Amino acid sequence: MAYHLEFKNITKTFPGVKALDKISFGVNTGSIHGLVGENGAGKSTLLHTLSGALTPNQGEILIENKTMKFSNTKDALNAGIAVIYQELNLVPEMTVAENLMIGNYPNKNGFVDKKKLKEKALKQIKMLMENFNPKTKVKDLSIAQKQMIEIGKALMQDAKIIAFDEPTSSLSDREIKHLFEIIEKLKEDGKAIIYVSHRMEEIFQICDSCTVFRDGKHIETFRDMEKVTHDLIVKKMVGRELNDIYGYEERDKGEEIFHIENIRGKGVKRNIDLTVHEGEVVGIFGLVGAGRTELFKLIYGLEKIEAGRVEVRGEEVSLENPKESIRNKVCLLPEDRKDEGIIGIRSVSENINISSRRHHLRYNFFLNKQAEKETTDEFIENLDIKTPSRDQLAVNLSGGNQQKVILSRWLSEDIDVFLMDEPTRGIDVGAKYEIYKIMYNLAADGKGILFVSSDLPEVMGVSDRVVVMRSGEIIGSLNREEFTEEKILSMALPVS
Amino acid sequence: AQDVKIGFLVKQPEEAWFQDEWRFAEEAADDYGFELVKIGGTDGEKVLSAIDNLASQGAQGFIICTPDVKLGPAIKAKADMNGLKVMSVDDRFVGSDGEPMEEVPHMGISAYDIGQLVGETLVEQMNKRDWDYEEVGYLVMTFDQLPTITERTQGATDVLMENGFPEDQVFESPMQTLDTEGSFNAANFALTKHADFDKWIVAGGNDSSVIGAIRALEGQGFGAENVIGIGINGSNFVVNEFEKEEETGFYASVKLSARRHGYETAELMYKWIKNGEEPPKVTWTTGQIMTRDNYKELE
Amino acid sequence: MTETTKSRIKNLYNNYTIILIFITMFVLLSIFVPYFFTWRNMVGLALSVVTIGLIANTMMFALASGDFDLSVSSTVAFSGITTAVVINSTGSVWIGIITGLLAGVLVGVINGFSIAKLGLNALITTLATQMIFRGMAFILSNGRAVGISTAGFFKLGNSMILGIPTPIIIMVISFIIFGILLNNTVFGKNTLAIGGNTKAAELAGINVDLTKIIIFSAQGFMAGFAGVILASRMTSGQPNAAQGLELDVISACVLGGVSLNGGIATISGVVVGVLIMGMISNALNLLNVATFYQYVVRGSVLLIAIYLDILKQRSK
Amino acid sequence: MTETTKSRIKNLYNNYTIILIFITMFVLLSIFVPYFFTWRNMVGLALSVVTIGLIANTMMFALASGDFDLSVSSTVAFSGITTAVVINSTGSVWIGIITGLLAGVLVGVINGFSIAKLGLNALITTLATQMIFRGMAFILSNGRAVGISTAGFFKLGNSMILGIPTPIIIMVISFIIFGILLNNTVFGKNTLAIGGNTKAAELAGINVDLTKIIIFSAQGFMAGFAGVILASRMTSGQPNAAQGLELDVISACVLGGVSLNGGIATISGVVVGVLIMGMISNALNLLNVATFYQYVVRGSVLLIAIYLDILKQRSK
Ligand SMILES: Nc1ncnc2c1ncn2[C@@H]1O[C@H](COP(=O)(O)OP(=O)(O)OP(=O)(O)O)[C@@H](O)[C@H]1O
Ligand SMILES: Nc1ncnc2c1ncn2[C@@H]1O[C@H](COP(=O)(O)OP(=O)(O)OP(=O)(O)O)[C@@H](O)[C@H]1O
Ligand SMILES: O[C@@H]1[C@@H](O)[C@@H](O)CO[C@H]1O
Ligand SMILES: [Mg+2]
Ligand SMILES: [Mg+2]
Repeated sequence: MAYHLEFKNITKTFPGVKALDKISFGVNTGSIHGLVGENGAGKSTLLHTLSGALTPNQGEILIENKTMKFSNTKDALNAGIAVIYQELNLVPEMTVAENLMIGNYPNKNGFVDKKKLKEKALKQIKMLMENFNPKTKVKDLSIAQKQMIEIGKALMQDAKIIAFDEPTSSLSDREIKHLFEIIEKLKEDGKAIIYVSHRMEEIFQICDSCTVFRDGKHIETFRDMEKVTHDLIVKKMVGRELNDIYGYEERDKGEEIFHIENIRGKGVKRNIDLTVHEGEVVGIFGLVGAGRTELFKLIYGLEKIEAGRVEVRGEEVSLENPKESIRNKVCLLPEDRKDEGIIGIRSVSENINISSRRHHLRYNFFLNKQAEKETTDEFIENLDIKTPSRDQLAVNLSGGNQQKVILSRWLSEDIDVFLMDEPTRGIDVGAKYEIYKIMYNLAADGKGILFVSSDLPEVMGVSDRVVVMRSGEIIGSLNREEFTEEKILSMALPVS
Repeated sequence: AQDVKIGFLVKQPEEAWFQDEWRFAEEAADDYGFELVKIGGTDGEKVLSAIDNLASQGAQGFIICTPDVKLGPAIKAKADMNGLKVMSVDDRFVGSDGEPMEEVPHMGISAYDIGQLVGETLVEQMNKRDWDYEEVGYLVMTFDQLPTITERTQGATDVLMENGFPEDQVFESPMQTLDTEGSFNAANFALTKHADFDKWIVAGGNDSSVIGAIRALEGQGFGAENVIGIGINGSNFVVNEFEKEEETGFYASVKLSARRHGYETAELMYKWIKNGEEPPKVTWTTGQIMTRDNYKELE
Repeated sequence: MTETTKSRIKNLYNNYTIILIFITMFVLLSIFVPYFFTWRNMVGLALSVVTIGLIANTMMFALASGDFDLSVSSTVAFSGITTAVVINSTGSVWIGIITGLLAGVLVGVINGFSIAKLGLNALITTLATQMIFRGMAFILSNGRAVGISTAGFFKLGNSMILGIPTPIIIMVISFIIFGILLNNTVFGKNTLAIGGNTKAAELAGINVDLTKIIIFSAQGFMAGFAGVILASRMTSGQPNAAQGLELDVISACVLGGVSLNGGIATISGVVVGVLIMGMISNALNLLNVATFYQYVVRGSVLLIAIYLDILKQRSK
Repeated sequence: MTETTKSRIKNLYNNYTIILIFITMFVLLSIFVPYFFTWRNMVGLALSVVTIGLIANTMMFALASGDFDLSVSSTVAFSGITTAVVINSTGSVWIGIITGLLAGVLVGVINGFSIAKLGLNALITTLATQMIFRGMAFILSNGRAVGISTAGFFKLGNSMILGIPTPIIIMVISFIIFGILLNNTVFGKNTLAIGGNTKAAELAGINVDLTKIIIFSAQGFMAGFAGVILASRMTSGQPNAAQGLELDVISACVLGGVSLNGGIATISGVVVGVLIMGMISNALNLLNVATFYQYVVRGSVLLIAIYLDILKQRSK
């Protein structure tokens, strides 16, 4: 049987990495084809070859049995291919409307037709079920909103083949629901759709077929989702059995380790009292814009605190800036990995040692390069970071592996309180499982963990206690034995 | 009657020479009670806007040392358009036909003549010291980017050749910048290539382009007894050299009369405006050799 | 005051601080500096920024696309000399002007091609072409100004239209054209997109290389044009002309809010930036401030202007 | 050849193309240019790059942290003048030198504070301080070279150590110190991290503002130091010294692989960049190339060098 879109023996190598190894599979029109695999399995790389952003070393892409040659993205766009990339590719200083139609402005003889631009933008925004002003600058939007623009931009192309690379990793439930409605409609319109996600339930919810990658190789394509189970796919992805991915472990609660009281500041209004004990994993749940990220930024010293106090191990500390916070053994894993987490053009090793290197200086001044190497190698090994070498530039790692690098940064020094903002965003099941294990181990060592997640099952699966935020305030807190999905949601949803 | 206001535009306001001209012009302003407006015009465009600026503030005339003599017609036209009297100082305007613009009064020094004075003094000193020309290397610190400088160095070189100085001992050393460091580096190349001379003479377009070469020579162990360097302008550099306890290879400088160029031009312009007395078409001033012995009197 | 008026004023304030700074400066200078606010001086002021102004148009595009151009100063000299030499040898004003403009475009094409196609660093490339074409100007002219004998050529720079010198009219028209180009055309939007996020622009199918080559060629053209006008005003081509001009032009743009990192530019900002630079020099000369102190004052005013401009971003 | 040796050579080639370009140039010049490879010329060459070399050290840090410094040229002049004036008025060489260095640091602190704390644009800020301190140098010296009468001061610039002029020794030591600072200290790594991603560096606990202030102060110090040495070599402080130097220094750094966007720098690259710049001038002069053609050749060599360097990135 011939497919609308077909990959044949696609191979792509980077220095030291075989990102794709003879990948072959096909996608039908009017269907949604899932693509799953661990971080670094090669999913995004495949989509880059599809969009003409990368040229494969070998193999070919066929549309309707015709071999396509894309030497740049323009060729692919002209062939009716639209890709929503995993990373945002927006121009922050330009407006929503301009971003939606970038590279493709309605014009008369080169003059932009501003009226038409606005009309088309409004139509598209409506289609996305959003309600922002087309004249808003993209830099003023939240991540979720930016993601929706990214999606809208690709859909403006009116393509026949549409690929989504982890579109939901920064969306809230509301937007996810909208997105799925849109995708279903595209399917009805006869588009061929590729859908990449680490969220297994999504794959089952919307996909008609699905392909599993591991280490750049095609493992298996399932043509009928009715006939596969969640566990089977996970097994194919990670190469081993993984039953309960949360693997929650009971722990003893120790002394109070972190306490905040009456914190107020940008985006955080009132009732912010919160205590974390040694050995405790506390999840913070809330809808987008609830102020969770801003709360973390306040207590980490990135934004100015207007009022309130912070205590670490019973002592009041002033967390004026991140440096102070780290000295007081509080660290933050930022939500925005690319812009706030990694230093892309520096190596894995430098990214890991950036803060902890001060603990093993020679003569209190010179770097101890041997120690830094050892630290790096230890974490590459322990956290299973996929990188050809410790000198690889961080920007070349897959998203999940970048997250592990940032985690290693803090694990390599003695930190008591971990603030983790969406620590598993964009991370594969296997790695998620490992990150949960790291969280439990840290807790078992007597550390305190405060983590934000928009993934309700995850929050419930991992936390000892869940704190719910809504529009800048803490609504309440529920212990593990008390919480249910309904209770948490009812606290998080706006009161009408 | 309206107060007299006179502009004084110079091409290199940072240079000591022009500072002096300005200072002396200021004296004339005090003596005669007119207002002097000093503006730097480092290139053609700046000069043209400076003239506009003068016109705006109601000046009646200006004196100018132009950054390029070929700007003459443009400056003259601009002045006429604005109803300003104009007089050139130091460097004389050249018309589009390549001839000096007689219609603009001028007080100046002939660059080539000054250079010749440098050459004559070098010859005189070599003879006085009984130097054998065959043992002497001649460093000419050239700077082709500025025509006046080229004329000066050419003047010096021509005199030497006329007096039988061997042509193959003339070492042109092009400077990349017209300051001491530029001169230092340029001289070093010549010294590297011609390490076999016992004695050196140095000429350049101004004082700083000779001083750098003197420093480079000192670096190779040449001092007052086997170097004769002669600069132009008689600026502070020279005074500093002469005030050093030990003699250096910097023997002399051609002292130009900044007083005459500054004071007299301003005076002439004032009288022209006030009484309608036209200045003489051209006045040539001369340079004087300034050495350790006479520098105090010449100040 | 209604809410919207308030917010409109606030918006105006936020986006146009530099314009407000300009207006304030202008009013203060008009009041306190004698002769400043006279017709004659206004014309003189405008004439004094013609070269910077013409080139700032395209420099704005170069900066907006995330690049840099240091070669403009030499281009002005090179095309001025070329024009002069060609007019003198052919006797034709038109052939001279066209050759001069082509000389400018040549520099621009070399820059654009090297930067876009060969991927060379813009700073070094344009510094290199700055040297090369300053050298060419010297070689062509043998280091001396080249006087032009065909008087017809001087009209371009010295005639008047409705009592306003032609160069000023040309500058104003150029601001309008490039303003429209930036705000109302696909080309302008693409330029801003490239500067704002090159990768996003590329992925969206914008021909980044071609856009850059066009920008640099236009830059060369405008610098060449400025060179021709300057030669006409000075009735000669000058090999030493416009030295150091590139930093003045870039400063004017940055002062006008153009981001050195690309992606942000407005024509109104650039116009105001150019005017502020010219106004400072003008007022200092009218006030007869001594040359040495002019350096200090000009530097300080520049500092204060960007400081006031940053305050707005704080207040946001 | 074993695999590892091969890959090592390949690695060497990839990371150090500019060094290979330098070595090739050096060998060719030694063979073909008379007097080039002589002891005397080597010393002359090294001396000619002392000022650029000293300042390139800290410029490398400024660029690595993502900033820019145009004020160094004026700092050289300002501190040279200050030293001369103070030595003449106090009679003490030491007080003079220290005041000169402090003058340099003053400029650096002003730059650093304005950029880090007030958040001003680095290009405009340092262009403004460039003007201000050039003006200060003129004012302090009244526009004239300030001769120094205390002969003891001349030792710094004119003495020899083991047959090598002291300034060269100082430059070499400075390369070693700043090389170690960049590669082997937290400060160096923090600088690169800030240039790589300022926000991420801040979140990782780096005090960004302080680091920047230190970098600019060090820059001021080194420019001041270069000014003091220059004054000693020339036996006077000169108000118009070092004009245009800033672009030479930045070019040397960029040629040596320092990224203008920050985050990437190596000391070996910078050393080689400085030497290439010096070598080109040196060889052209030895070859007696006419001044005007030197501009063209220097520009072209610069272009070719960065082109060869980019070829490696293509081959990767
Ligand atoms: N530009 C590059 N240079 C070097 N290696 C790269 C580059 N881009 C990707 N890689 C490597 O190729 C492999 C595949 O990466 P890819 O981004 O396709 O993974 P992915 O399946 O999308 O992972 P994730 O789920 O984390 O997004 C990884 O090992 C990655 O480190
Ligand atoms: N509906 C909205 N419209 C405009 N801006 C919003 C909206 N929701 C959130 N924001 C902005 O986006 C940012 C999101 O807030 P914050 O990140 O603190 O929320 P969060 O609870 O962490 O949500 P997220 O899941 O996005 O991380 C804030 O700056 C907020 O002002
Ligand atoms: O440039 C020179 C200047 O240095 C002074 O000597 C006077 O004449 C000018 O031509
Ligand atoms: Mg991916
Ligand atoms: Mg958040």
